[in-house]
Amino acid sequence: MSLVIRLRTVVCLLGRFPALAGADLDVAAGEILLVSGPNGAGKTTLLRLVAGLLAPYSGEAEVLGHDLYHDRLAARRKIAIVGHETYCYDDLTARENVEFFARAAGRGTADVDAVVDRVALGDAARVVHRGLSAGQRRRLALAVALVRGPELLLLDEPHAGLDALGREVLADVVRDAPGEGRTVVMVSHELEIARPLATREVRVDGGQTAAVTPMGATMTEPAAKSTVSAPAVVPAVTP
Amino acid sequence: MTDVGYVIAGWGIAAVVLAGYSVRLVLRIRQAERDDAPRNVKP
Amino acid sequence: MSGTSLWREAAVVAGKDLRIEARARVALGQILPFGLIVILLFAFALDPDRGVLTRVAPGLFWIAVLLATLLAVGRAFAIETHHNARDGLRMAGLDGGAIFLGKAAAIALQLAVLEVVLGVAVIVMYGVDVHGLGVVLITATAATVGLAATGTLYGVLAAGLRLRETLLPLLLLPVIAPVMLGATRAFEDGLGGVPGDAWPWVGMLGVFAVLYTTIGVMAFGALWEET
Amino acid sequence: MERDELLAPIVRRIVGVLTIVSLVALVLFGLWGAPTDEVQGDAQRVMYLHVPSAWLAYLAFFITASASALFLWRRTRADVWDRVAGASAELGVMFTGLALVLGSIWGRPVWGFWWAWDARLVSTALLFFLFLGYCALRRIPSSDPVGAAKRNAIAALIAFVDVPIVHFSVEWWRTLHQKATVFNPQLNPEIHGVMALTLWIGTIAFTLLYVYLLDRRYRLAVLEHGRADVELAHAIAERTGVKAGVT
Repeated sequence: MSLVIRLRTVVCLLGRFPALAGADLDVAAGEILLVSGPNGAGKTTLLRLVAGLLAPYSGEAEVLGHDLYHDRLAARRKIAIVGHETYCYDDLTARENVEFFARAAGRGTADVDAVVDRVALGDAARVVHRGLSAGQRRRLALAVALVRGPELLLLDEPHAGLDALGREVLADVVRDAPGEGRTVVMVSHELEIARPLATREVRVDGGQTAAVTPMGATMTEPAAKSTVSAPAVVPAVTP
Repeated sequence: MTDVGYVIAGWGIAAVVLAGYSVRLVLRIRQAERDDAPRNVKP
Repeated sequence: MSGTSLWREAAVVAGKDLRIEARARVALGQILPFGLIVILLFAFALDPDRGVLTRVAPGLFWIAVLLATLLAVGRAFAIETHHNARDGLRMAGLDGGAIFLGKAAAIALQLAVLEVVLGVAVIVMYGVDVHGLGVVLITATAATVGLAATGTLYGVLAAGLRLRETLLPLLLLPVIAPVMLGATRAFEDGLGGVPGDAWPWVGMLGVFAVLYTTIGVMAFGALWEET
Repeated sequence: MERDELLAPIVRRIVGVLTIVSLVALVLFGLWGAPTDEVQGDAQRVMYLHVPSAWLAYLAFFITASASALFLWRRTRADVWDRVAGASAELGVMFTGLALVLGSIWGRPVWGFWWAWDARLVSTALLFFLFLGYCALRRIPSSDPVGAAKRNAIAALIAFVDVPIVHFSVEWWRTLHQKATVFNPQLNPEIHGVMALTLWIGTIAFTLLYVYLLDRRYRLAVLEHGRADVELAHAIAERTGVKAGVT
């Protein structure tokens, strides 16, 4: 059993500030991990580090078998992240944005159609990004991430600004992930929505992965593999 | 001596620049060493 | 990374940048008029009645192009800053060399259009005759590729940094000084002088373009990683 | 390879003493020992500083480029090269600036004007701005020290690759269209023996001074880096302390 994410006492700097100050994390394939913690705890930094967008300063960091010091590009090819921003271009339509990321990943029109359909963009697909509503933008961000068919999906506050339709779409995407061979790590404040989706929860505080809350979850089969032992890891518990 | 002004200007500027840079460098090193000393950083 | 996928990815990036330009019209609506105003202002600075303008037209043309290049490079990286698109492009999993080639090609194409319009303006307003059109076109092509390559390279070098607006000209202008020099001399030969004299300069511009394109493909990835 | 000091203390002391001795010799020879130039008059004495400065400028930038290349090459990658590159570039900019100013001061009485569009002058001026930009780039802090060092090394090499292109293009420019007027042979008569000796003394003195200042500038970079490390350790302790307080 391989680990999708493996961090050991990782320090990660934002400017001169150690946003992560010795974080440990193990995530197994097929898990749906919820990362919780107060504002400024380092949750977003943790996600951006795992995404290969930030370089670790010290410690050991491996994602999908790629070392995050030297091999970030290779890791990023298999990862998608939904951040606070859409990563999209204002002057392109929703569909054109999805198409760009699809082509960049060597995928075709069929994938674009499927994803646009999946996030229920409908007619909004033909609207330029700057004309989209907040809820549509959140779904577009999800589409842009999914179209690349990532092995690891990172969600940063995916529930913020999401409309009812978006919530449904997101819940489906997260629930389907293990079946599609996809691991999910999500950072969320809205625990009452996020917890039922997750198989395990890790708390981040002060730039470190702190206590793990054993929690009830909609257990899907692969998540049972998360019993990999590490200081900050407690296996998920079925209710 | 001819062109005395130019000779003085040339040698004077060179002296000021080189000495100025050297002195400033030494002072900055001293300052940095003083900042470091109490914390005992040297590995 | 195989050669074909490098070109395919580069085409994806160039297509994206050009499509954004087609929608937003920043190069067409702002940078081009800026270049024209510069051409106009030179006539104020140098009395148009004494024939000075005709003589120095090649130099003025390339100065206007150089200033426009600074703006075009700034714009090429500004489109990656909205909605954190830079992170999106990094997550897209594209090879650094491909992003370089794509962005440089888009800049080169925009500069080419700009040069055509400015060229016509210079011919009309400064009263310049074109003797060796072939030399002029080849010179412009080589110079434009060189400008786009160095511009993209320094654009990414400065892109993630504070003070990038002021740093970019300081870094870029000394490096492209030989392009300015070579293209101006070659234009002088191609417009009023003996077109055949231009070839050494064209050769120099070609070497410059090839050299910096190669460096760009190799080094862009490492610079792009920098936050 | 990680070094706190570039030169061993004993070597540094020797270099320091030799620098002072040779600088004193340069002053004595340059201002009194060397005879007055028959054509250029005493203004030629500025040359004893100008020529060594120009030589040091090229040497310093060559070392910046070499150190940058060594940093980029995985097998030799070490912080030493990044710091040497930065220190040398700073000194190079200083010597280039000095060479330009001194050349100008010499040119006024000898040529009759402060500045000439001479190939060497123009390319030296461009060199000055090329590496001034590099130094400005280095001063911008980064959250990723290895990434920033890599960025700086690439920038140094991109700039250095431009040096021969600048040199040849400017050379062509000034020779293709007009004959060189500035360096006509009449102004460069056979160099008197003592004059040549003085130029050599100047070159040696400036090179020694360069080596000494490079070592000192390197030391400053190490100290500043050490301070950054300490601040970081404090910041990490503080941050984890906050966490301990909460949980």
